Amino acid sequence: MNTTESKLTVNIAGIKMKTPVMTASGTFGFGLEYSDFVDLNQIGAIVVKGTTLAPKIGNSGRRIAETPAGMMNCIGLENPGVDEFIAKTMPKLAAYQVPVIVNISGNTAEEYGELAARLEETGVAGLELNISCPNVKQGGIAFGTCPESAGEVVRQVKKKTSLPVIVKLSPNVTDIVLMAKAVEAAGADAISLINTLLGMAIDINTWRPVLGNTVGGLSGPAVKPVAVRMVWQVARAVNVPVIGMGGIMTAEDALEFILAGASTVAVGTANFVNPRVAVEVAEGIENYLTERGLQHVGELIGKVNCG
Amino acid sequence: MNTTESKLTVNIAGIKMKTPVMTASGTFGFGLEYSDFVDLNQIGAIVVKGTTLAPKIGNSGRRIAETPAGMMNCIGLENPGVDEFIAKTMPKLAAYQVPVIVNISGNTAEEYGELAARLEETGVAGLELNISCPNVKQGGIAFGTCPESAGEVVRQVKKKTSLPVIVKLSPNVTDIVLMAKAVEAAGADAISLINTLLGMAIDINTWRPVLGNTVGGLSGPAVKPVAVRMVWQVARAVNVPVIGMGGIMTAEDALEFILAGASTVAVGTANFVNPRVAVEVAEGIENYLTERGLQHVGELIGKVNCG
Amino acid sequence: MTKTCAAARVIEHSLIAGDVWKMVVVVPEIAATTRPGQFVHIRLTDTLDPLLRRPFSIADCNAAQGTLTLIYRVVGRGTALMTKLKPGDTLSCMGPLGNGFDLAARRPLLVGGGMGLAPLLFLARAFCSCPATVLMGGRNDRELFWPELYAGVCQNFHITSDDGSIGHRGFTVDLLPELLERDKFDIVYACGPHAMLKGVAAITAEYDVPCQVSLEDYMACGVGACLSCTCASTSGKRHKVCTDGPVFPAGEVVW
Amino acid sequence: MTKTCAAARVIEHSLIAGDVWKMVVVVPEIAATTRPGQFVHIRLTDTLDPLLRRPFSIADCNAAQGTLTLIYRVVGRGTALMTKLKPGDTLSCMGPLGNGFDLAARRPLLVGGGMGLAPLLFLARAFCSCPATVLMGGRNDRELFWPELYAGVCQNFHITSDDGSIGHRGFTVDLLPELLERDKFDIVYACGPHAMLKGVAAITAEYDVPCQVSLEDYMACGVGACLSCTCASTSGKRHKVCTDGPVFPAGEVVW
Ligand SMILES: Cc1cc2nc3c(=O)[nH]c(=O)nc-3n(C[C@H](O)[C@H](O)[C@H](O)COP(=O)(O)OP(=O)(O)OC[C@H]3O[C@@H](n4cnc5c(N)ncnc54)[C@H](O)[C@@H]3O)c2cc1C
Ligand SMILES: Cc1cc2nc3c(=O)[nH]c(=O)nc-3n(C[C@H](O)[C@H](O)[C@H](O)COP(=O)(O)OP(=O)(O)OC[C@H]3O[C@@H](n4cnc5c(N)ncnc54)[C@H](O)[C@@H]3O)c2cc1C
Ligand SMILES: Cc1cc2nc3c(=O)[nH]c(=O)nc-3n(C[C@H](O)[C@H](O)[C@H](O)COP(=O)(O)O)c2cc1C
Ligand SMILES: Cc1cc2nc3c(=O)[nH]c(=O)nc-3n(C[C@H](O)[C@H](O)[C@H](O)COP(=O)(O)O)c2cc1C
Ligand code: FES
Ligand code: FES
Repeated sequence: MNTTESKLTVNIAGIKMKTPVMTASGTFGFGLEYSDFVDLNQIGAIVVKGTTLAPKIGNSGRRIAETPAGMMNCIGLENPGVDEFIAKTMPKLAAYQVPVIVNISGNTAEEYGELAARLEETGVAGLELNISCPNVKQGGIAFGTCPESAGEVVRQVKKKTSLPVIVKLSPNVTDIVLMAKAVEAAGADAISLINTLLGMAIDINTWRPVLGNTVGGLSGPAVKPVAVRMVWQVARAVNVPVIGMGGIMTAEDALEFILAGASTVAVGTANFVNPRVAVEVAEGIENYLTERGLQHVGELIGKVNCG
Repeated sequence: MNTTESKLTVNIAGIKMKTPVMTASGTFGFGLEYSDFVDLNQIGAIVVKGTTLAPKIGNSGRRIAETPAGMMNCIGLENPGVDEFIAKTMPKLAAYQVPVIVNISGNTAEEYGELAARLEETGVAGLELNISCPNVKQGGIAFGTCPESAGEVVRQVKKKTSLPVIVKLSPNVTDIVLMAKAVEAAGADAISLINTLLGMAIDINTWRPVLGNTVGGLSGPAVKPVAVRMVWQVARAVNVPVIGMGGIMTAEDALEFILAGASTVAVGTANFVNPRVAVEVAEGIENYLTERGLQHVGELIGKVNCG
Repeated sequence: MTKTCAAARVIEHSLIAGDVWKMVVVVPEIAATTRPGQFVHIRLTDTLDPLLRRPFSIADCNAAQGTLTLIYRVVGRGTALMTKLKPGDTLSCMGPLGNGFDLAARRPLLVGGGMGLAPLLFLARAFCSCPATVLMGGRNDRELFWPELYAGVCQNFHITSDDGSIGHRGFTVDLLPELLERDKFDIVYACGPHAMLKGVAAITAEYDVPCQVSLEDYMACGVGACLSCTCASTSGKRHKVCTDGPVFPAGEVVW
Repeated sequence: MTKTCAAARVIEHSLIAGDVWKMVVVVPEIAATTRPGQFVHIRLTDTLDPLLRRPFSIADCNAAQGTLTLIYRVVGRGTALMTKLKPGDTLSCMGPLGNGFDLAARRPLLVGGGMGLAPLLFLARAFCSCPATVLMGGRNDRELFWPELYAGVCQNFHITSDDGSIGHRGFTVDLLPELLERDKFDIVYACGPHAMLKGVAAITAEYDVPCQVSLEDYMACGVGACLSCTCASTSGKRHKVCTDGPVFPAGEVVW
């Protein structure tokens, strides 16, 4: 291991990453779509598109809308189902050394457990439980706003898997710390946040919602202040590592999350703008460490001084 | 009354306004600060800076930070106190015909009642209860996230005043409809939303929060999708009029809120960017009505078709 | 065919009609492998507003000179900002994206409406040995610039306009049956408004002529990763307009 | 003295040193009533990022020609964007804002550090009949452009630099006691970094010379409405830097 690697190498809940910069679920496909643009092996970890037991066709109508310094989406978890992912996609990803984390969604706590069971021994490095998708009617966000149901999802999954379990929280709650503590108590190995904020846009010419699903999830730089605040609140309150995301476009943005308490970060919407962003953010973090004579990114985690 | 006026004239909970465009509390001072730039009489209503019983000096340290398509503030309700407002400011505002609404904050439900009592018979057109300020330690947002306490604040105020009572909701909640219904049941005459989203920014050079109060309230175009969504949810759920705000910069933005269900709108952060924005937004709404052959802005309220 | 993200330098940029601009950029990495029907996804500014890239068809490509031509209409904030670019300025360009047209044709008919004529221009040039016939439609004679742009490329034009101010009055599809009856086209390529494409698909099906349509959709990533542009296909399989398309056999599209 | 918000047209714009630019704009409505020490609040672009206006001191004003001069250092995104403005471009300008300096002086000493020398330049010009003495400080000789800018306005310079590469080595305040002893100044005007102003305030108090300081703070509205720039004063009253200031009697500031 050379010094470059050691400055950035991190280990989150047993998932070893070359850099602390991951890609956020739903914004980087299965990674392969971006392989022409960026060396996937230089990415900390790829979190693949939200996956469900049965294939899903997602929402109809328009699925994205640009907003000031952000975007909204209502993809609605379109995905080919976990079995096709295991049979067709995972073998291709296995050609890379990058850890693959599967983001899973179910309608019931048991479905999450079942998904976890199927993904055991498939070469994936970890699971991310999406209990916070605003774009599906059943499940999803309901689990993400109720501490008890969220805990139950985590327990069902932990029963069925030996993989590290990351729980992804919704920002659409009054008390994010309550949610974080509930999933930690239920056995979460790490917590990722934030998922998208629930938003809406209306076309003033047609008097109809811009998005096919009426509402959608807001992401991108616009939400960064909310995300940094929640990462800060949660990181102080729990003992498991926190994966920070929400509007990261640059290394400076990522450093804010790390100082707030994130052990690693994920880039989402930024991939659409700059397909090399995950690697460039990692490079920027490394430069920052070098300029300040710091040995390891870990020296920054949670170091914001609010005194 | 000429036709121009009649297209835009609205009456919210007994407050008669020349246009449906108000200024949001804390972003237009006491109105007088902007009198060089804009004819205050052409504004629907001026909601003055958050006012408390005793004078407050607000938070120390840096109080604002720009964010992508938005800003954060942690003013901390600096104000000269309600008595000085009544003695010194209100007489000056009385020289104008514009309705003046006082935004009030207390540490206890009783303090809100006391504030309301003092503002009776002072010439103000209405009260806006700020139960959602994220920038003060006591009270404020606590009332804004708990339906019972919010209801209690409203009841205390209604006991003490004959003025129309608008309740301003915080967006930092899981279920905005629950909050809206609670304050409606307690007697609110109108509901305004949204106040700011709680956010944070960190200076990566000093490793300290950018804002003096660590966290601050996010406003501006960045939050518009969240605001439109909440106005839409609330307007469908309550019978009292809704005042929509959050990121409005243009007439098009305002029309989104009105189609979502807002009876009037308020411009906040936009005043800092364009001191004439309240009047220009009203003009833009009027043009929109004229172009479409509509007689009155009321024909647009809540007309978004999500079918 | 490797996709890249590269800096493109503007060398020509001018208003060619009402609100339509033509821009030529130098970006050899992309021009080297671009085929008709493909598109680029461009980032206009460094600011965060507007945030997303914008997709534009490649209206012409000169691999030797490393240039791409875009022809675009100003419709919103992104395209309005685009008009401010001056020769020498650079923009970020991802491409070549999408599948492109299948060029195996001997007697092609190109049917285009509005800005749909942009990708067909590059396609028409690809058929220099077996010149293409073009059926073009627009709202009125202010869209007259298209015949001029096509003039150097092919000879057989048929023009329609909604108001009759140029060519035949009516929609593009009104003229299509006549053309298909008169000539033995072995393929129809179509690009334009959804309603037009739907009409072309129906008529070509009726006349049993193969037809390829180029679709548009709202796109975030442009590379198949975000699923904002997917659509159902007659085969039941889900299609991504950005990678499985934008060109599809008309019969595979669920209209 | 009415404040307005008007379009200002750039007529001159150039880099005058490392990262410092000088911009001259025509905005007669504002130039007509501007006094030294006041500032303008400008909007750079129409996009929503950056969103807020940026405050800049008026470094010179010519009411007859309707021009204002701004001298600014590139420190962040807003000022970086500002450098792209070309003659003929317009920006939105609110002004004149703030109170300005009290000009009742017969032997003024101007003490400026870094960009604090911008407003003092306009002030120095106002004292043409009783020429001002200027004590200027900067980090190094790369800030040498200030003496040049002041050359046409006043004769008495004293220069310090942190590294001694120009003038006296040391901070501005190190030289101040000597100057105050040597000459009988009836007022000191100071603008620059907080630490410098604090030092100047202490020394002038010691020598019992009246002193006015010009402060900076983060500003949203610039007109006293948002309370982002308020500070405590020795009188107990709360001050707004944008309207009660930016110029304050040094004795009123809580350092
Ligand atoms: C594959 C493809 C090829 C295209 N080729 C051309 C071309 O050659 N010439 C041309 O003039 N236009 C073309 N378009 C349409 C062009 O992308 C839009 O006009 C442009 O994105 C509008 O951007 P704006 O910022 O001006 O509009 P805004 O309305 O401000 O855009 C807001 C958002 O909506 C998206 N959007 C708006 N209109 C469209 C649209 N019609 N299709 C897809 N996304 C849209 C934007 O990309 C952006 O994300 C093409 C679209 C696609 C998908
Ligand atoms: C009354 C007044 C007069 C000024 N006069 C001058 C001048 O003549 N020349 C000059 O070079 N600079 C001057 N400044 C400072 C100037 O306003 C900032 O350098 C500028 O706003 C930075 O903008 P930015 O977008 O480049 O920086 P960013 O860091 O991107 O700005 C982010 C936010 O912080 C604010 N900000 C950053 N630095 C400062 C600062 N030092 N003071 C106040 N707000 C700041 C910006 O206005 C913006 O809201 C003055 C400031 C004030 C308050
Ligand atoms: C188009 C799109 C699709 C997304 N799909 C998922 C998903 O399937 N599962 C999930 O947990 N989060 C999903 N997200 C949320 C992101 O993973 C991320 O939490 C959010 O976008 C905030 O990060 P950003 O601002 O960097 O994009 C999606 C986001 C976008 C923009
Ligand atoms: C500087 C500033 C001060 C504010 N002060 C108050 C206040 O005193 N009381 C209140 O209810 N809301 C206050 N707000 C919130 C605004 O009234 C408004 O609800 C919010 O900013 C969203 O609207 P906008 O995005 O148009 O600014 C303040 C907002 C800003 C930016
Ligand atoms: S645009 Fe992202 S999948 Fe097509
Ligand atoms: S900047 Fe708003 S009060 Fe001074």
